[in-house]
Order: sequence, then structure tokens, then C-alpha cells
Amino acid sequence: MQTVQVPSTPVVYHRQQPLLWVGRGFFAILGLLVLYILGTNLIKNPTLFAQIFISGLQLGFVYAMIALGYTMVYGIVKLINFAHGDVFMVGAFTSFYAVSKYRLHQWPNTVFPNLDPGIGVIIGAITVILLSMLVCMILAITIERVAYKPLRDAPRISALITAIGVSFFLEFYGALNFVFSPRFIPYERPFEVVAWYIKDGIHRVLPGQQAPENSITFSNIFLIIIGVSILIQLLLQYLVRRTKIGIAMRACSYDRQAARLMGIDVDRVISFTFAVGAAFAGAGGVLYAIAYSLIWTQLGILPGLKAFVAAVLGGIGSIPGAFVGALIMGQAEAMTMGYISTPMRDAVAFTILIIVLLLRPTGIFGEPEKEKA
Amino acid sequence: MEMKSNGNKPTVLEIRGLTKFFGGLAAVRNFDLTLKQGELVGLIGPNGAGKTTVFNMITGLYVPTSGEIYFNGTNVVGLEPHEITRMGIARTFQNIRLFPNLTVLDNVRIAYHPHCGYTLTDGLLRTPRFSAKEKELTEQALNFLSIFQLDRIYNEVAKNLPYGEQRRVEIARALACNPQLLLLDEPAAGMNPREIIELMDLIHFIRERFDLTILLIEHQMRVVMGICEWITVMDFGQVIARGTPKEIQENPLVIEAYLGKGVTHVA
Amino acid sequence: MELGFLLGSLLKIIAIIAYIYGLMWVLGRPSIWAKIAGLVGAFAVVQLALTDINGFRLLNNFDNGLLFQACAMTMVALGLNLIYGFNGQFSLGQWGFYGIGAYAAADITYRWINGDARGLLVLGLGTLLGTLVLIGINTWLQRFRGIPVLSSFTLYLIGALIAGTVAVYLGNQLNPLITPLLGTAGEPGPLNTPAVQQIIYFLSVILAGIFAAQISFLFGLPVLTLGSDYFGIATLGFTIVVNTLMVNSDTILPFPEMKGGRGMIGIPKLTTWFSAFFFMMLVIIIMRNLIHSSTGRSLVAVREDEVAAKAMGIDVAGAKLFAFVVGSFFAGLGGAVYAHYIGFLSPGTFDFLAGFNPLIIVVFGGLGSMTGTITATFGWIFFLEGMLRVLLSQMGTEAPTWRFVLYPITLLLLMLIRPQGLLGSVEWGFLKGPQFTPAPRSRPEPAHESVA
Amino acid sequence: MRSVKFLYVVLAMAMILAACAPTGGGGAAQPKELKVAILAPLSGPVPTFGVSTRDGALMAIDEWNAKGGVLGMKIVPIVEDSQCTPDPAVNAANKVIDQDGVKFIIGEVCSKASIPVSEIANAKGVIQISPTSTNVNVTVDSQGKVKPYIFRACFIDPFQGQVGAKFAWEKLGAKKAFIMLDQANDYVKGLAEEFEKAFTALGGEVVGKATYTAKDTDFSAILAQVAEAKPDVVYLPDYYNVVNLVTKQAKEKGINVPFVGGDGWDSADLDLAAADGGYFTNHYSPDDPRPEVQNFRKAYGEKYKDENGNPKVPDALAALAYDATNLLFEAITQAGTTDTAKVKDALEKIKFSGVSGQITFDANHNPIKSAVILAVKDGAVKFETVVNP
Amino acid sequence: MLLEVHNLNVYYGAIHALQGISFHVEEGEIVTLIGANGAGKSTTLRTISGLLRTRTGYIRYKGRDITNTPAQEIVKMGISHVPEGRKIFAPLTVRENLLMGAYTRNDPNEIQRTMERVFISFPRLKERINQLGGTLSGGEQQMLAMGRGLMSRPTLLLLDEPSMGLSPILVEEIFRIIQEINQQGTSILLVEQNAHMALSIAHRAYVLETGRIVLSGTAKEVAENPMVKAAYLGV
Repeated sequence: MQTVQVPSTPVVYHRQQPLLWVGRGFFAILGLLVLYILGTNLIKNPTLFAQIFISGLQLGFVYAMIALGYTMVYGIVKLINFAHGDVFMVGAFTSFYAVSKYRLHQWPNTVFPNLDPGIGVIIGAITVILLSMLVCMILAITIERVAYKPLRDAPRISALITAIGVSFFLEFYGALNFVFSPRFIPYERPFEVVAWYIKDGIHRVLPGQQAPENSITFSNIFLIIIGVSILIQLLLQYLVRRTKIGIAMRACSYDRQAARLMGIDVDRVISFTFAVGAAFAGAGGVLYAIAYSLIWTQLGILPGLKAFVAAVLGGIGSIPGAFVGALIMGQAEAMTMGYISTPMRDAVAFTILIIVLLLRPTGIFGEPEKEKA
Repeated sequence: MEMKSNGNKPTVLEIRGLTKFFGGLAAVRNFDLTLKQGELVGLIGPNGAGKTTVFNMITGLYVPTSGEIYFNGTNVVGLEPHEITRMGIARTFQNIRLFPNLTVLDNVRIAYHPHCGYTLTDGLLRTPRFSAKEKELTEQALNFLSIFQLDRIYNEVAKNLPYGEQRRVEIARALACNPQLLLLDEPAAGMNPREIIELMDLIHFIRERFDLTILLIEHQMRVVMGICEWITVMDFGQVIARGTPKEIQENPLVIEAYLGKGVTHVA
Repeated sequence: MELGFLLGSLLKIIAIIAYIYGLMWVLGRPSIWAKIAGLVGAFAVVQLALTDINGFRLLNNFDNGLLFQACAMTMVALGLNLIYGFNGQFSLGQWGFYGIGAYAAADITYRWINGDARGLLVLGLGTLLGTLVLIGINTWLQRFRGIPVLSSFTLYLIGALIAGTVAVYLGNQLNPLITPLLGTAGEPGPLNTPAVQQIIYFLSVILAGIFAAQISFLFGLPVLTLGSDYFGIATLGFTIVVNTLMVNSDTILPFPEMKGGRGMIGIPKLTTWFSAFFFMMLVIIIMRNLIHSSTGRSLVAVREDEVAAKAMGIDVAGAKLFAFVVGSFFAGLGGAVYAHYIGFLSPGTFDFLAGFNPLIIVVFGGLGSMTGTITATFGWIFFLEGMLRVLLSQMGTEAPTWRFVLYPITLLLLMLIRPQGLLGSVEWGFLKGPQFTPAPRSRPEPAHESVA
Repeated sequence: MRSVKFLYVVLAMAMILAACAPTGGGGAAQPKELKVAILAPLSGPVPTFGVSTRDGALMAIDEWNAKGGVLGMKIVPIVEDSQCTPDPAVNAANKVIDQDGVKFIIGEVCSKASIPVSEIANAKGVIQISPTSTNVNVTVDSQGKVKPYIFRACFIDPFQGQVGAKFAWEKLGAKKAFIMLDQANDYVKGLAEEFEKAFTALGGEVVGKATYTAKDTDFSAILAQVAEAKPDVVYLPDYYNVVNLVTKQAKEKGINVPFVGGDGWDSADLDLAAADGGYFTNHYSPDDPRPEVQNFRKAYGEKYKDENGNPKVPDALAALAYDATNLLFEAITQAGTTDTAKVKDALEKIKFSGVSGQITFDANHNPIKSAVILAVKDGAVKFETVVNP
Repeated sequence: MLLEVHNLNVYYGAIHALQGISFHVEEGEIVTLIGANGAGKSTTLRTISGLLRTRTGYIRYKGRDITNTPAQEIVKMGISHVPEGRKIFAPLTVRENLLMGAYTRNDPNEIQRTMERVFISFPRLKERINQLGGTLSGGEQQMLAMGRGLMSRPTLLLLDEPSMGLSPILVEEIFRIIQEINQQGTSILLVEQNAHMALSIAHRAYVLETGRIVLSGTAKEVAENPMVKAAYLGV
């Protein structure tokens, strides 16, 4: 629809909506209640609040890594890729085998014995992450080719059902004894976790010692997760804004037909999108495994779901939206765990989602739906 | 075509100061229009001039930013689309919007829904009233379709029909709503010249038979100039001219903004 | 050996589908007597097969259990098909309403047999008052034009909460009048005979359905305004929230007898083949009559094109809400029947992952096909729980782990081969719409000859 | 046309009759075979527990078969996937009872699956021994009456909770306890509730209670509360997977309060470094020199290898499934018949020495056996003390 | 012959959209297809550019059979399709839109040079180079769509309804640019509802009606045909 730019601010008549205050008042009361709970707790014990905030951040940044894949895939093929959480799981398992079985993280020190062990560990860990990313990419491309591509012109729901199927398959095929085994496997970290506390400056928590009272602790894992997550976000922004394939991705997600007319091989771009999303999920999987040091074949279900919800919260299809949504989800969960009760956290997370959607029907960063008729 | 004098007929539709903004952009500004009983009025203008937006506001799909729409003296602004339809305004769409997977018969029967004559309970219990009314409804729908020569294809799925028949089904469906005012959005779009002639006849025919007031958006000058009694020309969301077809054809403003220099000499 | 079992199981699935076809065919006869005879016959055949005659039973307990599960699941899946297949609203919340129905009905009968009538009284009064209050608020809101959805939602919510509180109060007041007649579980009173229990059970199933419907009305009112995928996620959230509340039913919610995550035990196993068949047929008949009425056509119109439906005078928001509420009502009935079959409820059953099952069934059977949903439900249960279970346990001790590996592969293959579902939009016999063969008519004046 | 359709319907009805016959007939067990069903959650939320249980039970069966079977009958195991969820468990139970004619069931692992199974089994006079379902209502119905055919091989919730509380109060000298529990897991919830009751009865104070769910991996918010509450002991009666996560994160946060838990901790996959300084109540000590224990560990390791080819170390689930199966065969041998009514009587009177200790059954069919307290210290699990019931 | 289309039959499901269409485009020509909405004009273009598949018939480009070749291959061969309704990428900037037009080409310097040349034809695009496509006015969007089409340096440009929704003044400008592009050596296949304008710049014309070509000839002949006058030019 062609419209005309109006130079001066137009006079807009607000049509009187009867009883508008009832709905607004209801949500305002809800909001005030949440603020009250958080506020009193902040005043009562600021360090505890900060501690919970930090754990919320860590959770949020992990979700962000997975949510990016969801949001990119949804943006381009409008598919809720339920298997994404399981790709994340495969990433964690790949790194487990690389580390525990093949000692891949030690290769720099084995090959170059003179290398400083610190640097060796860093290079080794990066190798492990890269390997997991690669495996996840290949897996995602395979899944896309086998399960989604043949259904591209079928009703959207068919692809959703196959996505659920692929997800089940990865979880339960992985649980077979000769694949990953169904066990909860303790995960050997490629490097050790070091914690610090903040009280009159930053100090290291020595092994076996407790951080002093009223201090805020954080670990190198926390820093790495935040670092990698932000790095991935920047990388993705660069990819999408500056590179040819990135621009093509955006073009495809806006209008696939027009993209084909530009000579863009849409199928390849879609595969690429799946691969990029999976690579980030793979990196997320490794960091997740390092952080919590325990892996099993169903570890992807819940982070996957949460990350997806985060993507919807932020406005699915929007990359910054996924990031912001993930951080909000992380905080919502941590705050619920800290101040209400842990089992309620899913309920609270989804309640927040529903309320946000009611107030902004396409999520925080979502573009409003197109005009009808 | 002789001109009818509608001076003393009652006003069916009166639009005053209708304005619609999308974001900061004005799609329609200060649009006025008055339709009297039995008139056939054309609304023309370049694509994007805001014609369809006016239709959407009349039928309640968009809520106007400001302005009033009186239908038979009632302000319909703020009413739900279905309420407006039930008051007696029906429409067709620029890009045909049939119910694609339903049969022609069902497409028409859906339009009868608001006055189907039985309640949900009747339907659930399959009371005699349900059977009787449903039979009546179907008979009525088939009769109706036969007027448009669609009765033979009553059992075809709408999406499989050729373009011209889809148009006719859409008009038939709109009329099945039992309207007093009919809004036609580019009914001739995509029709070949022969079909256009049939369409013009059809519009005349339904207007007489159903005692309709018709507001018509159309690009085919042949249709507009041929059947409309009055024409309103829009450009950039505003009315730039009104008058009889003859007046419009000679209006220099219209020629410049819409018809172009070419049109006059071809005509 | 395995081949024999494979053939046997396959034959069983085919026989069930033939049974459904036969039932639908005989119900589709025009004569009312044929319908009744068919219904009674279909009931009797299975009842006979379930009866122990001289130690021989055609259908053993295993088949019996699968049958009941399939009946309950049919109700749930038909409800979802109404919401998604016919009305076009992608809902993942069906499982939550199933759970609500199960717990609500179980609570009524559990309390009743343990000498407490409050379950029935409170829920009965609550649904009654709730309906009255919702209708009252609705009538009052009719006076306003363009009222925001969130405001009407808030008003309905407040109304429902007040109705609920009043119902609890009244229920507690009335309870002492009835309790003495109930006796205790050990010494049943005059109102606790098996016959009365069956009546209470039927009441509880209906009440559970209505209760689920009311919840779905409150939830659906604001959430149905969301776009399709967003609606799906919000309803998924609903299922998860309901599950969380079930886990905390004894801590956050005041229902110690539900025992939270430990699971509710001691629910009387009152479901018989008669009640399962009765409620399933009830749902099928309601749904079939609804779909082939004018209201049903308006629901389908909303799926086909919302804007055009609005222009045809259909209240789109109302139609969506209506389909959602009726679908949830069916889910509630299904849950109630299930609860009294299994006799034990655990929040684990109502996990959101299991909530994908009705969706898978509906898509498998074909969106917008009742026949497809019914056959797919029976086929799915008898394939996954029947055939795979029987076959794999024949193949050694390691094989059962493969069950959930084979299942997704089957899912994938079927979806790739038939993305539109097994039966597309085909309907059998009874489920077909009324057919009209138009009488040849004299053609009224053709359009363009009358003018010109 | 119409008659053709009618014919079809008749045919269909006939086919139902035909179809049910081959699989529906069931049939009694062959005299030379003893069928035993193992119901385990091989898929669903906790497949690992199912695999351990199945392996433990199968090992017992193999050993008995190697010895020539029970009463001269070869034991045929029938493994079913019951998913730790009521409906599949019920289907599995119905299937093994009615289709396969099984009269003895080992399983299910999860109480929420065992309870509905127990009702079916009890009604049919089929003996069910659940290795690991701790919920009281597995063996006792909602009216408080014992289900005659249902037994279990594990402690019930109250016992371990009380033992844990007593140990924390007396041996650790704890005055303030913090309880972490999973609301949705009845095993955890039961232990936690009993611990709380017993600990406060002894005079202790529960300074905090935090709940989580089984799918959680991040416990930092709860651990922040723990650090805040400064308890003397944290009671965490969950399975080793959760224990691994919690204790590791606690160590990383510098929380050095001793953790105390239940038999769920017992696993080769317990992270010994993380759980260092913790204690748990258990059925037996791995250091126990009793031959039952040592032979079982050795045989299990020989039979089952992990993905690296190293011998697997049995966890509590495998040990209990092994014991439950042995209990069953022992009782059948003692009864001298496979008549379940007689076998159940034998079970009620049995004195059995299994991996998890000396077992006798109380009136509610719960095993009476002594509990040991084990300590996780210096990368090993060490025997601490014995607590008798 | 640059492009030869022979006996094209295209179906949308059960609808027979093109019923045996044959025509050709010579090097350096502007050829126009005129006809009502739904006559099959856009379908023809979409079939040529590989978005739709034909059941029978063939399409030859520079003597090579390109029937049912994927769209991206066709762009590489030098056929560029400017779709109906412009279909610019609204969330991309003008520069990014143009870069997408040059997707099949790899040399950045060459692309830069082409972009400069496009800016000569469409100076307004240069002014708005960093603006988002969606914020452009209708005329500018049409210019962007055409500029984007030129970025692949096509020998044949398929233009679908370039005048749609534009004011008469803009329409004239667009048609002037079309002629300019043609004079620089690009052949053009033009689909237009504004038959008057189309016929005024085209060399040859075909008239489509419900999936069939009912009339063909030089633009002048077609414009003077009484049937065309009545149906497409008449008032």
C-alpha cells in the first residue's frame, strides 16, 4: 500500500475505549507486585540479589546461544525446529568424547611439549569447541535435507511433526547402549573451574574454602560463557549485516521467491542457516557441559524449550530479540528460583511469556504482523 | 444510459471526515461520501490511493483514526465487522477471498449463517427444525446459485474454479448476506473483455433484483464509465474530484493524476 | 514366531479400523432403528468380546486397557481436531485440559467414596454459578462497543473467582447434609452403593468437562487474539503451567488428596466399556452434528479465511473461542474417563512432551477429518502400545529399548510419504455431511438477458 | 451396492474375531519354563534407571539358569518398557499378565508407575516385587490395607529419612539443616519429609527448604540461599545425577557444608570429588567383605561393560533389582511351587541374605534390613557406621 | 533469437494457467505482453525465470534449452526478472538490495562499477543508499527493483508491471528509463497492464487472454487492432 509521508504530526483522535482501565489496572497491579517482591528482596539482601542476578545472567547467556538457532531457522523457513535442543545435546556429547576418550584438549601440549600449559589448554579447549560446532553443523544439515526439505511445500504442520520425530529419534537413539548410553555421565572438563569473590576487591576462592559472608562469587566458566555468547552474537551480527550470505539470509527470510529471482540458491542459504544455528548450539552444548559437568541424552529438551520461549519472547525471527529474550528468561527463572520457588519457575516463565505476548503480540522486537485485506 | 434522479431518496451511507493513519502515514485523509438509496457509485484512483482502506473502514476491518460512518443513520464506527455485515453491508475483495477448500454451496451457505433460522441446540440435537431449515437453506442457496449460473458447479471446491467463476461466486456469496449496500472491490480485475461485459450486466441485474446500493472500486474505465452514476476520484488518500462519468473524464486534475494524457485521446 | 505376531497385530489394527468403518456405516443409515441397532450391536460385540465365558475371553485385559485408552484419547484428539483441524487454531494446550478433566473428576469420586460430598457440591455449584456469572458478564459487556479484550478478560476472571469462592462456601455449608448418607470407605452408606457411584461417576465426567471448558474460556479469551504460532506457544505454556500446578497440588493448591508429585491413588476404577463407549460416541455425535450445522460451517470458514469470514457476518473471535471451549470440553471428558480407568493420576502423565501425542494423531489422521482422527487414535495406540510392545518383547531383552527409536522413524516416514495425513479430509458414512441431491429446477432468468 | 457393504461389515466383525484369536489367547506358562516379567523404564525420562534395573534382574536370572533354573524350570525373562509413566506401565503389566501369562513381575522402578501396576497385579494374584519404588502406597492401598501380592526390596521413605536425621544430629552434631528436594519425585519428597520430621523431633532446626525439578541443571540460586542460611548440614536425598550437579556447584561456590543423602547416591557415576565430605544412607557398603556383595560386583562387571569396555560398577538400582529377583526365586524354591498364593506366603516368611543385606518383610511387605552410613572421602566411598531398624 | 518460448503449458494444481504459449524476443528488442489480470502474463515470466515448471514445451535462450532450469542458474545466464509488486527486500538497505541483485557475481570491483552505472540511471537511489528499502516511496521502490535487476548485468530483462501503483508522472519516467536501458543493449520483455504506455515504447507486442496468445504483431499493429482498442485501451 502506498501512502504519503505527512510532514507535520497528525492530529490523532483517540477513540474512547470503554473499561480500558480494567485490563490495564489488572496488569499494573501484577507488575507492581513483582516489583515489590524484587524490591524488598534487593533492599533486604543486596549481595544475595546480586548472586541470583549473576546466575540468571549465566543461564540467560546459555539460552541465548540456543535461541539464536531457533530464531534464525524460524525466520527463514517458519519452522519451530524442535530438534534444535537435541543438536545442542549432540554438541555436548561430541566434546565429551573428544575430551575423555581422545584427549583432544591436550593436543597442543602433546605436540608442542614446550608450550605453556595455560596457552595449551586454551588452544585445546577452542579445538574441542570447534570440533563440536562442526559435528553439529553436519548433523543439522543432514536433518534439514532428510526431514525438512522434502516437506518445504507441504503444510507447515507436517514439518513440525517431523521435527518432533527427529527430536525423539536423537534422544532415544542416543540412549541406546552402543551410541551414547542412557547414563548420566560425569563430564570431565578440559580445564578447571576457578571461582572468585567480590568483597573489597576481587579475590580468588581457594579450593576447599568458602567465600566470606556477604560476598558475590563468580567463576571463570561464567566469564567464558558470557564472553563466548557475546562473541557469537557479535559474529552473527557481522555475518548477517556485512557478508553476502548473511544479507542473502535476511533476503530469503523476507521473501524467498524474490530471493530466488536474484539468483540466490535458497536451499543452500537455508542449509547454511541451519548449519550456523547448529554451530552456535554446539558451542553452547560444550559450554553447558563444562559448566554443569554432567551430560545425558535428554539434556537438550528443557534448555531447548526455554531457549525457544526466549526467542518467542524477544520476537521470533529477530536476532537481538532472541538475545534480549534469553536474558529476560534467565533472570525470570533465577529470580523465581531465588525468591518464589523453583518448581514454579516454568510456570512463571510461561506466564511472563503469555503476558508479554498479550501486550505485544509479536514479542518484544517482533515486527507487527502485516495488514490484512 | 439514462440518469436516474435520486434527489429525494433516503441516504444509505454517509461518511464524514474519515481519516486513517498507519504509523505516521496517512492512507486516507478527510474522506467524505454520501450514498443514496439505489445509487451505483464508482470509486477510482491510482493503486495505493486508499480506496481499499476506505472499504476496510466501512466494513469494520480497520478502525478509523477519526471520522464517522453512518449507515442508515447509525454510526457504525467501532462495531465489529460481523455486526456491520449483519446490519446490511456486504463486500467482495480485490484479490478474491473465497473459502478455498469448501464447495461453492458451502461458501454461500456460510453467508446465510447469521440468519440460518435454527439455534446451535437444534443443530446438536438434529431437531426437525434443523432438518427443515437446513433443507430450506440449501434450496435457497441453490436457487441463488442458479441466478448466477453456478448451480451446476455447486459441489466443486472453490479453489479449483476458473478465475471468472470465482469472481461470480464471490459476488453471489456477498449477496447471500442479504445486504442493502454492496461494496465491490475491483470486480472486473483479471477478466477478459467478454467476461467484463457479462459482469456489467450482472451488476445491473443484481442491483435491480435485490434493490441494492452499490459502491464500486474499479480500474477498468469501461466498467466505471459505463455503469456508474456518480464517480469519486481519490489520490494520495484524498478526494480530488467527484461528478458524473462525463465530468470526471473531462476533469483536468483527474487526467493529470490518474487517467493520464493518453486516456483522453484513446477514448 | 515374530512374523506371526506381526501379522496378528496388523490384523488386529485392521479389524479395529473395519469395526470403526462398520459402525460409521451403520450409523449413517437413514433409518433411526438401524442407527440404534447398530449402536447397540457395536457396543454388544465388544462387550461380549470382553466378557469371560468359561475362562475364555476374546479380548484380554491388555486389549481392554488399550481400548479404554484409545477411547479417552479419541475424545481428546477429536477436540483438538475441532480446534486445529476445523477451526485452524494451532493449540498445544489440549493436554492441559485433559489433565484438568482427569483431576477434577477424580477428586469428585475419590471424595465421594471416602465420605465427602464437597467435591461434587463445590464443582457442581461452581460450574453452575460460573456459567451463570460468565453469561451475566457477557450480557453486561454487550452494552459496550469495542471493549478491549484484556479488560473483559479481567472482568470474567474476577467474576469466575467470585463464583468459585461462593461455590466453595456453599459447598462446605451443604456438605453436612449429605455426608452422613455416604458413610466411609470401610462402611459405605446408602449413597455409596455401586449404582449410585456410577451415577456420581457420570456426573463427575460431565462436570469435569464443563470445568475444563470454563477454564479454557478464561484462558482462550485473551490468548486467542494471538497469531497462530504465538497462540501455539502460549497454549504449550498453559500445559506446562497446569503440570506445575499438579506437581504442587498439595502445597500450592489446597488438595492434599492429590498428593502432588507422588500421584493421586485410590480413584475408584469406575470406567466400564459402557461408559467409555457412551462418552466416546457422545463426543463423536456432538462433533459430527456440530460440524455439519451452520455453526460448524462458520468454524470452518474461520479456518479458511478470517477476513472473508468477518465480511460474511461471522463473529470470528467468538467462533474461535467457541471451538476452543468445545474442544477443551471434549478433552475434559476424555481426561475424566481416563482417570477412572487407570485409577491413579500422576503429573508425569500430563507432561508437555506427551502433549504432542494428540497433535501427532490429529495430523496423522488428516486435519479436518473426524474419521482420520478416530482411526489414527486407535491405530496409533494399537501400533505403539500394542504391536511394537508385543513384537519387541519377542525379540529379546535388549529390543524394548528400540521402541522409541522405531516410533520416530515411523513418524518420519509416514509424514514424508503422506504429509496431508492418512485420510486427508475423507469422512466415512455417519460422519459425512448430509448429502443434498438438488432436484432439477426450472432455471430462473439468466443474469444478462434480463437487462440490456 | 448396499449388500456389498453389508457383507463387508459382517466380514469386518468376523475379522475381529479372527484377529484376536492368535494373540489374544494368552495361554498358561509352559511347565518347563518360568516366565518372569521385568518392567523397567527403558525410555521416558529416566532410561538409565531402567537399564540398570533390567541388567541387575537379568543377571540374577542368568545365574539361576546357570544353576539349572528354579524348580527345574528354565527362567524366561520378558522385558517391557514401562517408561516410568502410568499408562505405558499399565499396558506393559496387562500385556505380560494377560498376553504372556506371567505370574511374577519385577518392577517398576518409579513409584508412579509401580502403584497402578501393583493394583492390577494384586487383583490378578500376580506377585510383584518392586526393586526401588519407595512410596508407601506401592504395597499398601489407599485404605491402609496391605496388598497381599506386592512386595518391595528397598527401604520405604520414612526409614531412610529418619536414619539420615539421626545421623546428622548425633554423629555430625548438626543443629541447623537445609533441605533440598524435588517436589515431583516422590522418592525424594518422601525422604525429605521424613528427614524434616525426624530432625525437628530431635530438636534440630530446618533453616531452609528449597525445591527444584529433576530437569534442573543450575542450582546456583538455591545454593545462594544455602550460603545465606548457613546450615550445618544439607539434606539432599536425590539420585546421583542431581547430587553430582549440586555438590559440584556447591564446591565451586565454596560451600563446604556436608551433604547427606540416601541410597540414590550409590552409583559408579557419583562424582566422588564433588561429593567429597558427604554421607549417605545405603543398603550395603561396597567395601562389605560379604561374598554376596563382592561376587555381585565382580560378576556384574564381567557381564556388563561401559562404552569404553571397562567393567561397569553396579549402582543401587542394579543391586536392588538383583536382590528383588533373587528374593523371588528363593521364595519360589522355598515354596516348592509356582502357585503365587504359596509363593507370597513364602515371601512373607523369608529370611534372605542379599547384596543389600539381610532381608525380612514386615507386615506391610516392606523389607526390614539394616542401613549403613557411607562417607565420601578422598575419592572413595567408605563405610562409616551401621544403623539398625 | 535471444529467447524463444514454445508451446508452454503451466498448471497451478488443477488450473491450466498457460495453454500453449509461444513467442520470441530478438536481441535488442522491447517486447510486451499485454492482457488482463489473470491472463497468464506474470505466469509466463515466472516460468521463464525458473520459479514455475512447465509440463510441456520448451524455453530456449541464446539457442540453449533452459526449460525447468533452477532460478539461480537462469540469473547467471543473464536473464533478470523484476517481479510484479516490486518485491524489494524491505528490511534491507538500498545498497544491500542492490548487492543481492549482484548475488551471482563475485568480483567486488565489477559490482561496484555496475552499481555506479545503476546510479547514473537512478540518481535517486544514490541519495538513499543507506535507507531501508521499506521506507522508500512507491516510485523509488520500483527504481530500486529495476536497479537491482540490472545489477546482474542481464542481457534480457523481464519487467512485470513496472507502472503498477505509480503516478502518471512517475510512470513516464520509468518508461523513459526502460527505453534508456534498452538503448544500452539490454533486451526487454515487458508485462504491463497499462497497455497504452507499453505499446508506445515496445517494438513488438503479444496479447494474452486466459492463458493463450490471441494476437501478436508490431506494437503499432496491435495498438490499432480494434479488439485491443476496445478491451485494453478503450474508455
